[in-house]
Amino acid sequence: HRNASSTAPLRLGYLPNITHAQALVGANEGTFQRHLGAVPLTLVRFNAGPEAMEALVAGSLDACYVGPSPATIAYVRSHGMVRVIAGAASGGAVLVVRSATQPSDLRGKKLASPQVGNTQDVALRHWLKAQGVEATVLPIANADTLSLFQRGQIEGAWVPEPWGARLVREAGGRVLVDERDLWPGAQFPTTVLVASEAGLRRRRSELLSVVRAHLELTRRWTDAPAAFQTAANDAFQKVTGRRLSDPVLRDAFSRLSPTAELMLPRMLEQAARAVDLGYLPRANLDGLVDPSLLEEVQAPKS
Amino acid sequence: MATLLPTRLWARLVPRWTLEPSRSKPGEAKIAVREVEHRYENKVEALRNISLDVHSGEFVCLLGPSGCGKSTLLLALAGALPPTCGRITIDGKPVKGPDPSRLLMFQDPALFPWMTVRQNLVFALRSKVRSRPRREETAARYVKRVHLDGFEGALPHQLSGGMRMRASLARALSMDPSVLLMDEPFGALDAQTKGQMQQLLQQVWVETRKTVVFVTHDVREALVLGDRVVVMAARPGRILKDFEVRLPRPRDPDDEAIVQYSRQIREALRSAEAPKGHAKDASAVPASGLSAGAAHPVGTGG
Amino acid sequence: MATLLPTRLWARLVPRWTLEPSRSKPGEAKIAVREVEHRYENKVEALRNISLDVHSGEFVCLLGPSGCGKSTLLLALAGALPPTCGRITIDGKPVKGPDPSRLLMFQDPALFPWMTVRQNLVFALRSKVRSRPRREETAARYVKRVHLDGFEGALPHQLSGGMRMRASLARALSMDPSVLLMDEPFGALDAQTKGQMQQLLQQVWVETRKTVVFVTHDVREALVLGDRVVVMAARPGRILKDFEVRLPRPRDPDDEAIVQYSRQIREALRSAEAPKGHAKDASAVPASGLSAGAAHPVGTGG
Amino acid sequence: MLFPTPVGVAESLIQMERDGRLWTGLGRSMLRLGKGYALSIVLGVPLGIWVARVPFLERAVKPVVLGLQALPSVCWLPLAILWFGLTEASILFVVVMGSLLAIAIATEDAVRRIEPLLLREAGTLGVRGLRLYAGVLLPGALPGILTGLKLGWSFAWRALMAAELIVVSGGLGQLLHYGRELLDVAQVVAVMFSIVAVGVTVDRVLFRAIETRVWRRWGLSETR
Amino acid sequence: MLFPTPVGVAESLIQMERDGRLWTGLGRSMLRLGKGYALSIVLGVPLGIWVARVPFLERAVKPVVLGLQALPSVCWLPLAILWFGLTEASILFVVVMGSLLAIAIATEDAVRRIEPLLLREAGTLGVRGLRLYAGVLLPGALPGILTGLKLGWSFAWRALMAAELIVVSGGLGQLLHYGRELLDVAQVVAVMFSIVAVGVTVDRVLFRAIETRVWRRWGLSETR
Ligand SMILES: Nc1ncnc2c1ncn2[C@@H]1O[C@H](COP(=O)(O)OP(=O)(O)OP(=O)(O)O)[C@@H](O)[C@H]1O
Ligand SMILES: Nc1ncnc2c1ncn2[C@@H]1O[C@H](COP(=O)(O)OP(=O)(O)OP(=O)(O)O)[C@@H](O)[C@H]1O
Ligand SMILES: [Mg+2]
Ligand SMILES: [Mg+2]
Repeated sequence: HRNASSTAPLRLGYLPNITHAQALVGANEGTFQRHLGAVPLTLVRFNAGPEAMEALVAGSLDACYVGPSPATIAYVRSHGMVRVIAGAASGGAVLVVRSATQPSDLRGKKLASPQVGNTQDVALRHWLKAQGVEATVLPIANADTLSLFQRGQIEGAWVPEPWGARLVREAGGRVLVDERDLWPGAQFPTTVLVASEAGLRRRRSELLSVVRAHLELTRRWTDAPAAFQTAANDAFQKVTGRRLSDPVLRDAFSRLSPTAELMLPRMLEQAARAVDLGYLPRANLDGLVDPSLLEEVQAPKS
Repeated sequence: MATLLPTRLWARLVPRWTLEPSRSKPGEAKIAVREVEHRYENKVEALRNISLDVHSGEFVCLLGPSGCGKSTLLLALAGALPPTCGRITIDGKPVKGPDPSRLLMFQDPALFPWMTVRQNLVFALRSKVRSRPRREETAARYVKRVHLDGFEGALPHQLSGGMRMRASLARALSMDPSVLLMDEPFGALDAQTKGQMQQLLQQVWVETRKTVVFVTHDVREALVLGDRVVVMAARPGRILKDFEVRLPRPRDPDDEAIVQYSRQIREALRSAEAPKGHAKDASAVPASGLSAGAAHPVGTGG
Repeated sequence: MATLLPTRLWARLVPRWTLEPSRSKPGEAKIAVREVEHRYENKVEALRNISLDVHSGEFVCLLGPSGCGKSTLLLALAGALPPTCGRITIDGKPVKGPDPSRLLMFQDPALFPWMTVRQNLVFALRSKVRSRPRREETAARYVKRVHLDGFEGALPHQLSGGMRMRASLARALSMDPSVLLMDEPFGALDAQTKGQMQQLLQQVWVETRKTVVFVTHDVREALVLGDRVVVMAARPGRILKDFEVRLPRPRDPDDEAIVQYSRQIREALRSAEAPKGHAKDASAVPASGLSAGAAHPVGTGG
Repeated sequence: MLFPTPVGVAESLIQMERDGRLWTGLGRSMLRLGKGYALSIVLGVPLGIWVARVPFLERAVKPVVLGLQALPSVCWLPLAILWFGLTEASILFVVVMGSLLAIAIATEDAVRRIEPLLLREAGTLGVRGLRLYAGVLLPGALPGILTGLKLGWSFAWRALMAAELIVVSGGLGQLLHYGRELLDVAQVVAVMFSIVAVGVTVDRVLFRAIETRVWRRWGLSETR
Repeated sequence: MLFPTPVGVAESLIQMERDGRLWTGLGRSMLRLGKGYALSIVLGVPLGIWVARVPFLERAVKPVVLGLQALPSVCWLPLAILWFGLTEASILFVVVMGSLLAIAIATEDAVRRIEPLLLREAGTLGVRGLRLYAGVLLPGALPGILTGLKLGWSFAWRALMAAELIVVSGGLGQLLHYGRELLDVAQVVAVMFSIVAVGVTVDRVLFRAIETRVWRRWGLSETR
């Protein structure tokens, strides 16, 4: 497909979470396709970030919405085969617990995170370490987390939205930690847009179209949050077959904000945490971010 | 008077010996077989109208060509096969099912291969002798009786065929059965070992005076071992003759008397087969050393 | 002149026959064995100083006790075993490696069990005969020659031992080898089948006049089949005598002449073994019918 | 605990049959299995024959094959996913690794057990090259190879189910997984029944029939 | 594609050895395996003997056992999770289902193959009840049971690895899973090596030693 790059579809991945709202809406409403024009688009859904990164590294994906931790891990492990090209969302991660009222109540309890090495997993483990609390962290798929939480088999879970809101509304959980409170300015990257290094070399123009679409969606979200929430819920229903109830939707979006900013320092901080947890070897992260596309698209048209 | 002289000398003095039919003995028989008949499901008449008394301490040999029902009769005595007709009592009690007081021995020594010789005896003795030291002591005694001392710790597969047979004999004797039933036990041994086993059995029997019913189709073996030789014929299986062997022990298969007796028995067998014309299925029965036409009778102890 | 009279009659007229040593024939030999010696790795001197000429169309029998190197010599002729010393040529060319023009046959018919008789022949013929119909036709012809017509479609395991041997012979003949090497091919057959196979082989040989080297330790077999009987002795393996058998065919193993000849050969064998005292390892060699001490020589065709 | 009722299981089975999920899943699984298994045979049988015939390969390849055989094939999955992503190729890879080695090992063993007389006979008859491989070595080893194929099948089947449960992407494994996710114990048990049915059918019907035919043709006793 | 370098794998192995993850994981896996396998033996051997001795059980239980044997044991996992949750019990259950049936089937077969002469002899010697089971049937079937135990072990091992990859909770399977999630191909391969090492050790060293001893004691030829 190397020489037929004009007809080969561009492959874009995302997770069916509210934290990937731009992807949900863009996929549902054809925003990406519109910007790509004649270039066909293949949208691929993943259950968790690391899986998506595997696909990106294995060459079956060109770009992807993902959390910053998997992106960083993939960058290091693949020796630079992925690049972060834009930010997408900030916030939207909470620790929901059944009964604990303070961190020390979690001592010796079972807590869930979506997947080893994903953004919430790093955040949870780092937080536990910082609090000096020893607890068992189990990587459990979000859907399982809900049922295990309901049945009382886990004490709590550090999850992205809408799962945090669902744990609260549908399983009677309490938000013990809103991750925004842990970062200065309540800003930290939750979702970023990454592209494969090979894609950046061979399909730069199509990736620029994707970034354009991404920026358009981000703007919509910023400008008209309520309408965008509804659009996101429509897309969510189409993908998962289930519609989020209004309270859950509002709750989820209340902790989440759109941003195309790359927030490199915060990402480096997150990477340092991953190194600290033994998920990553210490490595040079100079090439992790490639702001050139964002700059090119945002540059005032001449 | 005859028994006062050594057999060999006697044989030379009286050149022509003849066997005499058994006389009925006083007292109640140990084993009483009354008009027993047996038909297998395939309609083969294995036994017809068999009546036989065996007295306590007698050594009776059942002799006959292949297929004359020797094994069938022995199985019936052991209680392993209920005859279709007739009655069998031992010590006045009807035989019902197998019982350790009537041990059956076959060509195959049937030792438990994972136990040493000693363990084979001790294991069998467990149901008879309660105390462990007494079991060990009994086992050692019988191992010695069959001249296997030094091989107590050997496994069956480390022994020769003759030694295995001796171990099996020791095990049977150690159970102190009131009747010992043996079905061609030495049939699979080579000529020399067979001779040794016959000597051993004679010696052991002289010491213990068990009631023994011993099946063979080796005429000399029957004459060396038996107090009585019951000659049977086939189709239907029946008793032809019941001879008494009055020779001193230990007997030697090459004694002049035994050679003469065996000639007499062979004639009896031949006369039983020759005139009767209904040997239609003779070819179905494997040729036996006892059949009339064989050039070299096999029944000469080797 | 002798050959004009029927053998039996002749034997009666001239009561004492003696075999004569082979005379060297004119012309170049088909098979020429020159001062061949062979030692196995274990230092056994299987052949010492063997020289032998076999002319085209001759039927030569190698006769000798077990272990005299018959098989070794045959394997050397077949090219399956390079002798340690000496030279073997066939049609003037030195023997190097096996070749379908010199077929070797063993006791075991070595038919491919998953092929029918016909398929076995056709498969072998594939390397010789290009056209498929000609292969089928050749196969059918040779199956007929060994009187196996009607069994073309039978699988080897559905045939008797003799029939299998015939199928194997048909396969070998169908390959039209210039030399046929046979190592005790009838050694595993019962007496009757063996006799039939000898008759068949004679008949086939008379028709085809192949050069045959036939190993046996059955004296009568050698005399019935061979134009020449080469008598060998063991330790070291060497040629003792080379007799010519001038008797008309078909020959019968019970001919007076053959009986007398075999007596003569047996004497030769005995005299070769008896005086020499170095039979130290005699016990290691299985007793053979040809050894001097045996009461009943086995080598009488049964 | 959630217990399935026989009626519930039957209903679930009928439901899945009606809406086609059962057949789609079954078809998908069998297609994967078929591809992977065929690949295993195509690679494993020649590999086994070569290892048996070439002394160098025996020294170099056999220890590796025997060692890898000790690795549960599902353990290849993480590596496969790193290489191929969560794709069909990963599942196929695991299925192949599951059965390839078992087939190769059994084939090697079977070739070694071929009656040496037959090989010598083939040599004297001038059978060489491809004819030797296709006409003598392969059929000569066939009964043993069949045993290996059966074992390989069972490994491939196990590997496939494990892989489908982990990489949830169609197939019976996915139906099983979804049953669990939806807490639908009837569906879980119904799918398990279907899996048993497939396993029993292939093993008892297909392989039994082939084995019986081969054993009869080869003239081997059928005491197994 | 991510390819491991030998140095990277060695480093990863040393790293995991140093920080104790390898030993913790290995210990956890072996403990689970040990528990599940022991349970399988304790249940499977008597079950096999009973099925062989009681005609009713043969008719009623054997077809079920043979059918379930066709079910890859990992397929029990969804059901186990529904029953026991994502707990140790689920993994144990799968391990037991993996090996129990193989052990029971091999035991049944082995008991049936006991020399009938020995059974008759035991009968005439008056050996009955527990003495018959423990003194004759069990040792008489032991060589065959051992074969079953070996097979059962390999199934248990495979089931455990699959279960640990799905229910990520300690053990070598988790190390493998984490290696994959963190895209650490060196760790994945290092753990695979460890798994091979365990497999080869148990199979070639432990079972080989036991088998050799039993076969020698039982006086069986060691041609296998
Ligand atoms: N289980 C059986 N079923 C049917 N017929 C049998 C059975 N056992 C023996 N027979 C037949 O009963 C007849 C007597 O058999 P039996 O074994 O008692 O003879 P035998 O005298 O012991 O012979 P042998 O010397 O060969 O052991 C024979 O014709 C035999 O074929
Ligand atoms: N492969 C071998 N390695 C070592 N020694 C061998 C080998 N084959 C045969 N011999 C020895 O070489 C000698 C000749 O053996 P050969 O097989 O040629 O005898 P033979 O005449 O064919 O005997 P037989 O009649 O028993 O077949 C014997 O002493 C034998 O022990
Ligand atoms: Mg009998
Ligand atoms: Mg030979």
